[in-house]
This record gives sequence, C-alpha cells and structure tokens, in this order.
Amino acid sequence: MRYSETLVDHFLNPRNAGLMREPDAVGEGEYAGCGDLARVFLRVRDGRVAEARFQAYGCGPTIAAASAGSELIALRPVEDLAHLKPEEVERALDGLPEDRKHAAEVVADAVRAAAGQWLSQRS
Amino acid sequence: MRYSETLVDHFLNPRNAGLMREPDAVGEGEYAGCGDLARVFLRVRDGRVAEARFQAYGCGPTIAAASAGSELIALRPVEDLAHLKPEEVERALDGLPEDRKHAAEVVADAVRAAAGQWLSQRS
Amino acid sequence: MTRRVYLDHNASTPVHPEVVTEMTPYFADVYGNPSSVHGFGRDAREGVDVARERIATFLRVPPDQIVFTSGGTESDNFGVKGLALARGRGHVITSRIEHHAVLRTVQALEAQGFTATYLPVDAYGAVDPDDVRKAIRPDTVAISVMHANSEVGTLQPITEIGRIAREHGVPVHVDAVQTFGKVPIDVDAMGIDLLSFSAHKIYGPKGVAGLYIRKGTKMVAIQHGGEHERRRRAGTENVPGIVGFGKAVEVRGREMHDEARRVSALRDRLWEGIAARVPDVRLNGHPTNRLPGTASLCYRHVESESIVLGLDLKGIAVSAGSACTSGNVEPSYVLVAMGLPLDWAMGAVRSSLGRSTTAEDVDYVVDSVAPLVQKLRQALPVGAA
Amino acid sequence: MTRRVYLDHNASTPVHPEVVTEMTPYFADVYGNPSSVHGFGRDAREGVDVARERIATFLRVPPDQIVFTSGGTESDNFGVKGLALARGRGHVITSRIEHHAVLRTVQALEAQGFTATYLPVDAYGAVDPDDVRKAIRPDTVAISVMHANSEVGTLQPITEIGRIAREHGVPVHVDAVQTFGKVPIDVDAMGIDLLSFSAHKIYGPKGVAGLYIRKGTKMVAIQHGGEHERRRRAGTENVPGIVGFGKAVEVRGREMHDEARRVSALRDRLWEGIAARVPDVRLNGHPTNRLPGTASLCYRHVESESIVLGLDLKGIAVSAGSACTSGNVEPSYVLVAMGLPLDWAMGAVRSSLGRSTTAEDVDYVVDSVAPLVQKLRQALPVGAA
Ligand SMILES: Cc1ncc(COP(=O)(O)O)c(C=O)c1O
Ligand SMILES: Cc1ncc(COP(=O)(O)O)c(C=O)c1O
Repeated sequence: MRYSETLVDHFLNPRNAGLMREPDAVGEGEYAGCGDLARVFLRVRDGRVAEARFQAYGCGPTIAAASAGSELIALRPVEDLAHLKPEEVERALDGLPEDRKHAAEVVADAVRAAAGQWLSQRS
Repeated sequence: MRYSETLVDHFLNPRNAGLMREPDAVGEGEYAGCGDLARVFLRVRDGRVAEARFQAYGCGPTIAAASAGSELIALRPVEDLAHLKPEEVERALDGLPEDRKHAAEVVADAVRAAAGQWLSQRS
Repeated sequence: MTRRVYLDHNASTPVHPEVVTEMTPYFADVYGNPSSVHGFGRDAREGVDVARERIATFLRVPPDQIVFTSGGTESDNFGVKGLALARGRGHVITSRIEHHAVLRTVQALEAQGFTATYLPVDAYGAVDPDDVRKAIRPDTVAISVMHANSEVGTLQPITEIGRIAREHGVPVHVDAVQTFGKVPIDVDAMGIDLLSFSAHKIYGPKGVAGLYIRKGTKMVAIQHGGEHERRRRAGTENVPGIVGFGKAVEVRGREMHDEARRVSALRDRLWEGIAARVPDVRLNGHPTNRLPGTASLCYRHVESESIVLGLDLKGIAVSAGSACTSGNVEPSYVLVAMGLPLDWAMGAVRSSLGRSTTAEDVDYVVDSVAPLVQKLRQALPVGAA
Repeated sequence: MTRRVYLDHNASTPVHPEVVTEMTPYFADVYGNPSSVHGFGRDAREGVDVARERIATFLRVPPDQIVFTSGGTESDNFGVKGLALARGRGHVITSRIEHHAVLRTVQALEAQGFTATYLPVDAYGAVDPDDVRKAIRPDTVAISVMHANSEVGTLQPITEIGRIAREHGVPVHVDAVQTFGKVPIDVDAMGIDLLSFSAHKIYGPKGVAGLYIRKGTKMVAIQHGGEHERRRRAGTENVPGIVGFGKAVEVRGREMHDEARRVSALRDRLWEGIAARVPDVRLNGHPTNRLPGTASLCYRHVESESIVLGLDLKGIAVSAGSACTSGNVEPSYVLVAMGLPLDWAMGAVRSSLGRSTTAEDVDYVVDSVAPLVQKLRQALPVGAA
C-alpha cells in the first residue's frame, strides 16, 4: 500500500464531511493541473475555530487530507491558520507519496483562504 | 532428429570411404554455394561397376550421400550411371531435408562425371 | 479484508494452471536455444513449433504467417511501423481510441514525415466505416483500427473497414489484444492483413504475443539481428513463454464460448445491481456489440481514483478511467472521444470480468460500491467539476 | 546414447532451480499488471522493483538507470538506435565482430542515412583502441563495441575505448550479453554509457534482458506506447521473467567467481585433451584475456557441421562456427575477420562450458571428438577446401 494507515482511515471515515449552513467563513483550494478541489467552512468563536467542515472532490488522498485538515484546525486561532503550511496537513496524514503532495496543498490553500476571509471581514 | 536413420548410419559408418589407386574413372561434384565436394572412383569390369570408392567434404548429409551413392552404383552398368538422378541418391538415404538436397546432387554429379569419363575414354 | 476480488482482467489475467504445467519444463529441462541444430536445440524448437501450430489452428491461418513478439505493444509497433516503413513515406489512418501502442507509434511515424488521420468515434465508441472510406488518399499506406478498446469494449466494424481497405488496396492492421481468445476472429472474412494478439490477456504468460502477417503483405522487420522467425523478428525466442501462449490459446478454444456467455451474464448482474442502488451512474459503450466481460461505468461527480482506492481497501481490483499522474488530470481520452461530458468522464471505473469471476464476487462488489459512492458524494463540493 | 552433455552455454543455459522457484508464483498467484494501482498490481510492481534493485546492486548503479527489455537483441537495437536516432544523423563506430543484433542495427541505420565504420580486429579477435581514436569524427554519434564475442570469447579493451570516447564526448554502448554475470563489469571505471545484458545466458529465463542507461545520456525510446519503464520502453512488463532475471543475477553474485575458476580449468582440460589426440587443430581467441568457459577450436579440412552432427549423435551439444544454410556457405564472419584461412575457418566448433559441466563430461567429449574427426578426415578429398 502506498498510503499510510492514517490516510486510509481518513479516506474511509472522513471526519466533518459535508456542507455547513451559515458559516462564518468559507475558503477554497483548487489544483489547476488536476481538477482537485477542497472547500472548508469555519464557525469561529473568540477568534478560534469552533467547528470546521469540508467538501472535497478528487482522488483518495485529497479527501483524506480535507478530513485530516478539518481535525487539525479545530480550536486553533484563525490568525495562525492564515499561514497554514501544506507540510502540516501532510504530517497529519503520516505522509503523502511524491505525486500526491498536491492533496495537502489544496487543503492548506482552502484553510488559508477561509482564515483570510474571516480576518478581512473582521477588520 | 531431422535426418533419417539410414542417413545417420551412413554418416557414422561411411561405406567405401577413401582413395582408390589407379581407378578406371574419377568424377567430381561440387556445390558452388556451399563448398561441398564429392569425388567418386570407379573400377569397371565388363561395363559394370566392380568397385566404387568416394571422398567427400561437407556437412553430414554430403558424407552420408557419398557413402550411400557408392553402394547404390555397385554392379550397375556404367552407361546407366551417366544419367543418375539425385532423387535416386536421396531415396537411398530415405530422404533429405529441403535445405540439404544439394548433398544428393553433389554425389550424383560426381557419379555422372566418373561414368562420363569412362565412356568417353572407351569410345 | 480477507476477500479478494479481481475485476481487472483487461489489464492482465492469472495464468491458467494447465498453461503453467505446460511451460514449466521449458525452464530447467528443455533449455536449448531453438536456433541450435543439436538435440537440445531441436527439443526447444519443437516446443515453439507446436505452439505456433496451435495458434495457427485457432486462428485458421498457416503457421508460417505467425510471428512471435514480446508483447502486444511490440506487435502493434511492428504491425504499424512494419507496413509504413516498408513503403517509406505516406499517410496512415487510425482511430482516436486506439491503445497508446498504436497511437504513439503513429505519432512517431508523423515525426518521421508520415501524415496521419485519427478517425473520430460515435457515442458508443465505434468508428464509422464511411469515415475510413473518406480518409483514404492515394498515398495511404496503412489502416490500423483496433478490434475492441480495453476500456469500453465496443467491437469495431472491422469487416466493413476491411472491405473498404481492400477496394483501395490498402493493408489493414487490427489490434486484437483485447478480443483474441474472447470473441471469434476470422482474418479472411474480416479482411485483416495484420493482427496483433497477446498472451497475458487470455490466461497466458506476460512477455509474449504474436503478429499474424498475411502472406504477401509488404512488411519490414523493426527488430534487427539474427535470422529468427523467418527473418521477420530477430532475437532468441522466449521458448517457455511461447509454449505457454500456445497452450493458453488451445485452452481458449475449449473455454471461450461458454465463458463468454457466463461472463456476459455476470457483467449484466453487476451493472443492474449498481444501477439499482447508485443514482447518477451510466454504462459506457455499445449495449450488445461488445466484449462480454467489460463494464465501463461512470459515476457522476465522483473521481475515478477515489473509487478505485475505496474498492482496493475492500480487496477489490478495478481500474480507473481517469488517472491523476503527477498532478495532471487525465480523463480517459477514449471517453472524451465518445463525447462524454467531463463531469461524467472523470468518474469512470472499469470492471473486467474473467473465468474465475463468480456471482458472489459481483454481489460483493455491488455491496461495496453503493455505500462508497454515497460517502464520496457526501464530501463533494456542490456543483464541482 | 543415454549420456547427454551440454556444451553450448553461450547459446542458452538451463534456468537455475532457485530462479524457477522465485518466478513460479508470478504466473498464477501474483498476476496483476504492475501499472495497476490496486493491490494485485502493487504486488506485481514489488516483484519488478526487487529485481531491478538486485540487478542494480550487482552492477553498482542506481536502479532507475536500468530498463528491462525482451532480450539481448532488443537491448542492442535499443542502445544503438536510441543513441543514433536521438541525434538524428551522423556517424556510428562499431566492430566487424559484433553480434548481428548490433551489426544489422547499424546497417539499418546506414539505410536511413547514417554512416558507419566497422573496425577490424587482430588475430586474437581484439579491437585496437587506437583504431577507435582514428575512426572518431566530429559527427560521430555513437560507439558500440561488445565486451566479448560469443564465439571466440576474447575480451575487448573497453576501458581504453571508453576513455577515448569520453575525451571526444561520444557515448559508448557495450553489448555485454556474453560477459554480464560471468566476468566483472564496472560501468564507471570502464566508461560505459549503455550496457546490454541478458538473462538466458546466465541461468535466467529467455525473453528478458536489460539495458543500463547512464543518467543524462541522450536517448530516445524505440518501442512506443504506454508509460512503462519511466517512458523509456513501452509495454506491460514481463513480470515473472523480470523476477527470475533478478534472482539469476543475485545467484551470479554468489556463484560467478568460483565458477569462473572451475570452468576455466575444465576448458583447459578440454583443449589439452583434444590437442593431444587430434592433429591439425587450433584454439582461437586470446589465450588468457577471455571468457572463462569458451573454447573455439578449428579442425583443419573438416567441416564444422559434420562434427556437430557427429557429436550430436553421441548426445553432445556444441555449436558450429560455420553454417551451411540453404546451400550458402557461411564460414564464421568473426573468424574471417580474425584472418583465419578458410580451410581452418570452415572447421570451427565452439564448446561453451557452464555451471553443471563436469570433468567426466569433458573427457567424454574428448573421447568422442578424436575418432570422429579421424573418420571424417578419411572421407576427405585430398587437398580439398
Ligand atoms: C488494445 C490493446 N492493445 C495493446 C495493448 C498493449 O499490450 P502490452 O501492454 O501487453 O504490451 C493493450 C494492453 O492493455 C491493449 O488493451
Ligand atoms: C554478444 C551477444 N549479443 C546479443 C545476443 C542476442 O541475444 P538474444 O538472441 O537472446 O536476443 C547474443 C546471443 O547470442 C550475444 O551473444
């Protein structure tokens, strides 16, 4: 198997999948080459992520990355998330094969976009 | 095995191989493409072959054909041998593969040459 | 995850037990080089001869018109380049849905100065013979159209194409790698001059295939060296592989017809089972005029590879119609040529059934697909793709 | 005729029992297509990866610089055409004693507009590196010189040739089909850019070989299709063959050195035994700088094929240096290039010894050769040939 157990678990049992009604912020990441797409919804309380949900379209790792990403950001300050690195998402999956690194990038992009939206609305 | 048992026997135990001293006639056959060479010596009594010997250079079938040919012509009228056909030599070997038919031709050529020599000396 | 179900027979097949038995002695016992004239060589040669004879009998052609190669790809390269290069220059006709072994070969010929026409296909994936007729030019040197595509399995109208080609005196190469040994082929009735066919798609070993070359067809060799295969393909023969190939074909003669019926019914069961439980799914290719065991399904708004991964985790082997390689989207060019919209084409999954496939296998797959697709769709951005 | 002695290891070899054991599961059990992403495919892929790793370890090169092919002939075609066609046009240097897989490939390139120099060899069959230097021109695009010829076994001065080639920036292809796994090869020290090597000459299966391609060497693929072997050689991998090849090479790592010593001594025993009992016989090739198990003998005034036939009837397999094919004389072009007179060259017989050859085998051969040659010479026209 070329994927970690953690990745497979997120793929088979995605956490926080689906739409969020009236979110405080939404962000999208898209991988141009591949058509992969992730969307992250945030509910924010006291500057921190109170709830996150995602939707993803793409190969297995992208779905797993979105799931792992939604757990990763729970309760973290939105300010921090504006700089979320793909490597952090990849670590949460216990690694990605070389040709699937974009899965982490798409999700990190989406999180940063959502965080950016929330920060700009607030200011 | 692509050769008949008869051919193999002639090859392993060639009959009448070797030089003849003071023969009544000698004939040679050569296969240009291949370098194969057969030489037939005849001793003639009352117009018939009293003794035949051969020398041959070439692949196995050529040696076998010379041996079979030397048996084939024993006691036959020299006049007949002036028209000896390769097919007769081939039959005496119980057949030859397509790409070795020249073995019979070389030997038939040698026999016809020797017969021709004897006939022309006599006339 | 103890259960394992292999529904990828169009990619490769398990070697038939009788084939393994037949080829095994040719490794350590009958190991001579068939070009050698001694007994060890003659024994090996006989193995090759018997195999050629078996395949010739199956195809109803003379044995000396069969050349052994190293695989379907080599046969395709040989067939297409062999025809084109023997004529030096000119125009080649092929279709948009050929295997890469033909497509990239035609492209390589284009790079050398040949010109090419890539024929379109209809919604079922079939070439229109009339398009072949229209494409033929005075300088057309070869036509190469496959018998059936590995992905959707629609059978091409080869007989009609062969007739048109003959009228114009153009030789026809047919890539039958996916059909040989699965559906009947009559090279004379179908007007085929060259036919590529392979072992590992029909329970024979990998690394061996064949090219039928009709007597009198002007061809050049593309692999140079010794005088093997009547000077048409140099290189010491893969004796065990060829022996296994011959046996595999002989077995096909016995098993092909019943299996086609059985596998065809199982394929219907698969499609009907999935269609009943999964919304927004379609079956690609011609409904009847097709390979018996191939089911190409498209799941709208789901991505092929995620389904393949999900099923793989259940021990099920199917293949993705679209592939994401190093960050480049590749929806199947075959489905695109058939006019499928991208939101369908991206979710293409091929199941290909074979001689060991059972009804229980099929039901297990149906039971696995339905919840998987549902779950994947839940994670889906609204209106994506 | 119960005894059978195989002295034709340069033609092909019996597959090593450990190799058969290693490859057998890859027919009916691990049958996936290595390109498939599911578990069946990954298991097959792993077999291929392990084999590549083993061969890379043996050759001390990175695994991704090894491409699997279908045989030595394909490797040679690929190596020479791959270099030449990547450069479009130019001059190729090779030797007169190459295998036909190289010679006819160079001829095919000449027919496409390339030019070629065929280097002579000395009386031992060795190329003079100085001739290589002199042959190099500004438009030289490739040098292809074999490591050792299958018939006489003389090792070529590859290191010197490699050094000269490098000075001039010309890539070097080496056909090592007869030496790989028999004598040490160091592609870096020897300045080799491409190396052809094969399985069935070293107790691996027929139908699989390799080409080492030094990183950065400008090459084109010659077999077009799917994206296998990092796009350098299209076609489904011959998985069992590759697995067997890897094992064969691993075994060579263990057995090669002791065997070379043992086989070399047996070859001396053969030559000395025959020389003591048969007049007018000579040993061809370099006395020391050669393949360990190869003995090319010439029997003056006897024809090769009649010796091969005579020994075959005693169960002994050797090979003829000259062959009479459909009525055309063919003295070995290798011996002719070495300057052997025709009356010697026509009587060339090669014995090639291997891992199962025993002293009893050798003695049996000596005992069979002596009376046979005597008998054949008796039937000989005086002063013939
Ligand atoms: C129609 C067709 N042609 C050619 C090939 C190439 O066969 P191989 O990869 O075995 O060389 C395939 C294999 O998938 C195929 O389906
Ligand atoms: C030096 C050399 N090169 C290439 C080859 C060709 O190998 P194959 O016939 O296995 O393709 C041989 C085989 O005899 C050889 O000896």
